[in-house]
Amino acid sequence: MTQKASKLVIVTEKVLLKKVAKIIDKAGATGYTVVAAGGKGSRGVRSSGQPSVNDTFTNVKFEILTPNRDMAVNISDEVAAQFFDDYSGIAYICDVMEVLHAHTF
Amino acid sequence: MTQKASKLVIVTEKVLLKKVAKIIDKAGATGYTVVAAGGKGSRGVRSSGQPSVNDTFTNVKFEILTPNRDMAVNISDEVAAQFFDDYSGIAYICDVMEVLHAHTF
Amino acid sequence: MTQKASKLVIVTEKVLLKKVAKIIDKAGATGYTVVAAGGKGSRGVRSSGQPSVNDTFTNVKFEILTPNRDMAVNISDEVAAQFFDDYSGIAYICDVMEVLHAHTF
Amino acid sequence: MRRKEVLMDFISDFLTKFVAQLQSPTLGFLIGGAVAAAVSSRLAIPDAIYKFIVFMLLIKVGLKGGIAIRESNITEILLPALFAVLTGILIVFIARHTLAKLPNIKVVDAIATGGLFGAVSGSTLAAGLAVLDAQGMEYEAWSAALYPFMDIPALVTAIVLASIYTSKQKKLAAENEYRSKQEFYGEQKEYGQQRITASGYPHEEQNHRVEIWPIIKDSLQGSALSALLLGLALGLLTRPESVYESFYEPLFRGLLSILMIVMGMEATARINELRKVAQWYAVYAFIAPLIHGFIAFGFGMIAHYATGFSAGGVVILAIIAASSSDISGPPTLRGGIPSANPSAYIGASTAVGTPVAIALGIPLFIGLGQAVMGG
Amino acid sequence: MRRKEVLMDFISDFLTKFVAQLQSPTLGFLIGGAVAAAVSSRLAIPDAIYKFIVFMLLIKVGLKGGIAIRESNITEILLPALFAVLTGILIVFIARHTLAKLPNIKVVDAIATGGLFGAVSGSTLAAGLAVLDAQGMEYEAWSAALYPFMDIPALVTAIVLASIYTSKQKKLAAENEYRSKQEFYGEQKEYGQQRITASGYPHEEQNHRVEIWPIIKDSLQGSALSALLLGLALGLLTRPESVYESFYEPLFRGLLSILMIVMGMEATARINELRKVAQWYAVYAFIAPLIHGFIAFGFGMIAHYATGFSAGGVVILAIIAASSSDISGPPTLRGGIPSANPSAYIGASTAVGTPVAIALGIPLFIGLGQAVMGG
Amino acid sequence: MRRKEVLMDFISDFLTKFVAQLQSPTLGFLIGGAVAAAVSSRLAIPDAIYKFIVFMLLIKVGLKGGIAIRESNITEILLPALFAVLTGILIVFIARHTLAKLPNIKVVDAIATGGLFGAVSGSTLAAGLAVLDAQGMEYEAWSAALYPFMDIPALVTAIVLASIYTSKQKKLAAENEYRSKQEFYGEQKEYGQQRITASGYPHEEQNHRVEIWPIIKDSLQGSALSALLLGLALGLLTRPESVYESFYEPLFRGLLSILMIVMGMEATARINELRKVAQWYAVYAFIAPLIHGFIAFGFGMIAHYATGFSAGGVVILAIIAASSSDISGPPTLRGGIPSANPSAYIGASTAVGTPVAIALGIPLFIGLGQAVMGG
Ligand SMILES: Nc1ncnc2c1ncn2[C@@H]1O[C@H](COP(=O)(O)O)[C@@H](O)[C@H]1O
Ligand SMILES: Nc1ncnc2c1ncn2[C@@H]1O[C@H](COP(=O)(O)O)[C@@H](O)[C@H]1O
Ligand SMILES: Nc1ncnc2c1ncn2[C@@H]1O[C@H](COP(=O)(O)O)[C@@H](O)[C@H]1O
Ligand code: NA
Ligand code: NA
Ligand code: NA
Repeated sequence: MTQKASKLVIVTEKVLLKKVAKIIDKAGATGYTVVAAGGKGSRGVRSSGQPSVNDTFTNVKFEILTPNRDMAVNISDEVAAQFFDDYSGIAYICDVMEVLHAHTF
Repeated sequence: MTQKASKLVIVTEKVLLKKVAKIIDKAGATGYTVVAAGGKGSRGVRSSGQPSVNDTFTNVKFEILTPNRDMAVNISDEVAAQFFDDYSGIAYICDVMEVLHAHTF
Repeated sequence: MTQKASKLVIVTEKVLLKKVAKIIDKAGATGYTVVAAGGKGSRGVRSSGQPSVNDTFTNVKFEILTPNRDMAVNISDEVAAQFFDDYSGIAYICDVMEVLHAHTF
Repeated sequence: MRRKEVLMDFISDFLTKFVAQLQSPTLGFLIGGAVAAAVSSRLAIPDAIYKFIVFMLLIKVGLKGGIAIRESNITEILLPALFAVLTGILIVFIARHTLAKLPNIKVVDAIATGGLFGAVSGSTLAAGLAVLDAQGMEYEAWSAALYPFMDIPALVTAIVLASIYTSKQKKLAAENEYRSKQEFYGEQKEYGQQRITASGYPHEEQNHRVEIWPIIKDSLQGSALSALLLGLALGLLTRPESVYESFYEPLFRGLLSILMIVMGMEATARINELRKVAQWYAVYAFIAPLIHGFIAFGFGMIAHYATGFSAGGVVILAIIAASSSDISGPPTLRGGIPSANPSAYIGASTAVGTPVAIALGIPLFIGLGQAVMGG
Repeated sequence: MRRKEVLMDFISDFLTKFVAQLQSPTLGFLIGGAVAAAVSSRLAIPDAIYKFIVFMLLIKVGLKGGIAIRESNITEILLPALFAVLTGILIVFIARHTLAKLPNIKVVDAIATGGLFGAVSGSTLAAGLAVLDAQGMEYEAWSAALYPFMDIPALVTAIVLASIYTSKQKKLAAENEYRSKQEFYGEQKEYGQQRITASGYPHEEQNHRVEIWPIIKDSLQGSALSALLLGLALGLLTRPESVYESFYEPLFRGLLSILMIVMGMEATARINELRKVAQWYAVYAFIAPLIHGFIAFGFGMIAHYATGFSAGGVVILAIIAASSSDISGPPTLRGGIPSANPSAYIGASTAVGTPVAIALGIPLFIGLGQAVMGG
Repeated sequence: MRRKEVLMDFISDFLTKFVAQLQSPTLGFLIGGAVAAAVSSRLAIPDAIYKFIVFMLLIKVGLKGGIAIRESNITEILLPALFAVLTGILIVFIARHTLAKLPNIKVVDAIATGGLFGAVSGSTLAAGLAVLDAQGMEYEAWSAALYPFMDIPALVTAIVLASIYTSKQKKLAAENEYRSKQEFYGEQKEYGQQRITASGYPHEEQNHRVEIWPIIKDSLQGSALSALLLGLALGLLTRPESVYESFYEPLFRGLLSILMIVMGMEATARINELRKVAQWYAVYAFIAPLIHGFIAFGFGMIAHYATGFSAGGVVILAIIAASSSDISGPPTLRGGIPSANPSAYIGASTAVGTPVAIALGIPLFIGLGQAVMGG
């Protein structure tokens, strides 16, 4: 009833929200969760092309549960290849011990 | 001084915020953290009963550190039994290596 | 090309946002991600000194990927020593299996 | 002959009003918003602004009512209020016996939709009042206070009906399961397992009766109704005339025009949700507002002749009935009938019901009122 | 006889004003918000709107002051400003020597509370100015500029006092610990361990002096005071008359009425926090605004007779003193006196202090001013 | 002699206007915001309010234009619109051949900067219209509709130029890499590896042509242009006069004053980003708005003499050219020229370009227009 899974985390610029979501969908993941995030990384470039006054959250953080490591790596590679040359971003994998309840997984 | 723990993550609809919080409290967890989240899952039902223009975050994501796996599973089972028939949602467990600092844990 | 890492999570009051960020920078972390969060913990003190009507997210949650456990513990100790006497907060470490893509890590 | 003249007068009058209404800014802004969303414009009215506008409109409507009620004979409200209650309940039963019987329609979804269409939209009410004011058609100051008298009974009825239906179904299902366990084994099992993955284990049979008071409380506490009632109370108990005239009243029409843009955008955004459910929802959502309005109009006419309820008041009653709740209703139903699919009822209400009520309903009932009662 | 007449005049005048004030929309909206929150209404003014309203009110107050200061003799401000500073400091010392001595009251909490009550609420000030304007009571254009002269000294004094107290306590504790290490071993250890879990290890003894300039800077940079000062500067240095008269001035009273609803809701929401701390906070929060107002009123009277400070100006000084900071003060104190419990001081100020200042303080001091000085 | 008189008239006229403009509230609020941010004030206009103000200003400008266009001879727009298109394209080429040639400037960054300066700022346009109105200088109702005719061509040109440049570079790089593989081995490898860590593996050579229609669509769908176009359509097709006059028009100048504060704060906030890139961006951003304005002014003069384009219209054309996009342009460029550094172009535009356009450009071109054409 429960299931091992990988959790892929991708933090990147808000302008990429829809494009990353599309990649996740195409890779066959059953879903994803996304939150507004701020952050600081190597690029020192925080401009997302939006006025910044009062809008500190110019990043988004995706969390995608995938049934295996391979799907996570595929998504991550695709996102990185398409965007990480020009946009700031980071991607990493956590292990999820068990998916306890989900509508489809 | 540090301590092993389980981290239970529950993503579900915003309308359930208070009800899920109550279940967590009753289960004896020392606390929880909640963030506004958006997402896509199997249900394809995003209507949370709120006007959607400009409000992409109609989910909430709970993270609950529990001292052991059992408490996490209890909370998750209770939430799923009460709500996951009718509401969208997902629940999974991550291992936390160590709780470093907490007021009570 | 990928890399093991620790993920340090710190949840604390929003007023400390800049101060915690400074500590993270000084400790030599390559970056951090921060999201607005709400929560409940031992203190029962939710007043962050801001009007509360409609502002349920008075916490912030930092996630910091560090190349090793030591740096994470250093940051956590420093934050806890400076603030956790007077402010609510919690800090814990998760293992990240692999950092897949990052501009510098 | 007299009758024929009246009829022709009515038709010509009505058509004039109707065409004028189509050029009115209220409707124009609604369509503008719908078109903007349809061409994927990134035009956005921030959520905070949307909520604030709703608050401003409803507290203004409340203040006005409250101020005026001070001088009115409040007992006059009794009959119209009774009719509002009746209409609200009736609308749900109509949905239960028409929409729910159509093919591919889940009964709980139909009941919830009926509940939402019986409930009241503050925005539509505000739009109706603005048009009445613009046309100088008079109405009782307390007419806006009819809102809760239709809104709450409709939601309560829907939740109660759905609950009764669901428990019956569960009993039936329990018996059926016993009998048919063998037959559909393969398919059933898979489906069952998936549900178990999500919800853990089957519900224990909680044979709970529906409690009505919590539903009423929940409705009264909703943000839209709260704002209206707060305005009513402040208008009645304090002397807010100066701030009303210098602030709430002048901003009313402008804020309403912006709200219309938002509602147009919402309508387009929800069309997709509506497409995912049975086509009958679109048909129902198109026809129902007008039928509901006519029913209330009929009740209103009775009050008109019985107790002198004004023509404008009759129109308001009809508009309230034609409207379907867009702010407070949906979350109440999401909690009260959790098994109903929100895409069905919110889609039907927001994407079709509300635009129809505003674009067709308001001019229709105003034209009708003026032609019939010469308001 | 003359004296008796004056007294009777005063009392009758005062009672009239006071009762009228109770029916005023300002107070009505405050109570309305409090009641709405008390009955768990989901009525909500979005945070963005709340912040914007505060900005609009304070920049308006600033603009008005700035425009008028251009023509005033600015040296007149010296004495009232000095009295504002004195009042701000005095209020903190009063809390230190009354509230802090009461049972179950932590000294740092009491000092922080005194700081917040010495500091100034822009919303209360705006409400006071609105009532003065409505009653046609005249005041010096620069009176609103007294705000920072009371606000900053109060916060600085509180932080300095708390810091001195805390370092003394730490020294005492260090000595005591040495002496009593054996006695309370069991209980102490457990407590100690829990703290270590949270904070890692005991603070190194940082014997730092409190720096005052950062506190002043922090106050001046706060959003409320910034808006006021920006308005003052713009009013003084540019010619914003047209936009002031067409935009900021007409919206003032309406926006204030909405802010009152928010503050009423806040008050109810904070009552629970206040309940968790000692009862004495509620008592203090009820009495202190009036006492502080009377002190400032007294100082103001001196200026009235010495340099012709207007009756309206005296009332404003009293209202500023009676008010307790709700926007900028709390975060400054959270940073400056981190060991103080925010539930104590914010609860006391928002749940009781501000409603008392607005509902009782404003009419009281206006009535008093008119009765005593015939403003 | 006549010429000399005209020149002196011009200079004296111009200086008068210019000095008056420096005391105008529009500019004052801009500087006020910049100073507030510079002294680290925590003054904040919530994001929702900022977005709403932009919406209100642009829909108002659109409504006004739409209402007036109904009565105008729309063919008059042809020549000015053509000039707007030319100016937009020209500006990008100027950047390509001046800014891009300067030391330490990446070519794509320069092209993107040119695109942003060619594009149009709705806020600057609104500010310009407010000043023209205040001075009673008349202009064609459809002038604001010139916005997209300059905005879109500039963005399209920039994205196309950048794309052509990038593909050429890639080809060159491929050849170079082959030749110089040995020479820079050490340094190159390290750099290469780091990139691989981030982006996984080198792009496959996607030799795609730039598609222009998606860029145009993206611009038209942007929130600022959408609001303007929605307003135009509503003004043209419905009868929004009453709501325009009672709501949108009276709020215009006040909301603009708040927007100026925000833009001042933005400017200061972006200065730091600008510092990180080459100094030349600051120089360009200071000079370019005025040069672009003069170019458009020249074109406008041609239309003035050829088809009677009004003096006010010429000024608007110049202001549109002098402005640089602050809302819709940046995300379009972020998507269209992803390799360009946003800190360069947004910093240049927001921190220097926009303040220069508003503070110097608007009074300059109005003064010039009045002096030259006696508008
Ligand atoms: N070491 C890190 N830990 C957590 N988040 C990071 C880290 N490095 C980068 N990020 C996140 O990834 C985003 C992009 O990073 P970068 O591409 O390095 O600018 C940042 O804005 C952060 O939100
Ligand atoms: N594979 C997944 N990874 C991450 N989040 C998910 C996943 N599936 C579902 N979710 C989250 O859970 C919510 C409810 O899922 P569902 O019940 O399948 O509609 C979604 O809106 C997502 O936020
Ligand atoms: N057991 C827990 N699980 C998840 N988050 C927690 C837990 N305990 C505390 N927190 C978070 O840490 C914050 C501060 O906790 P405390 O200092 O105990 O008040 C809370 O507001 C929560 O956001
Ligand atoms: Na209805
Ligand atoms: Na005070
Ligand atoms: Na331009």
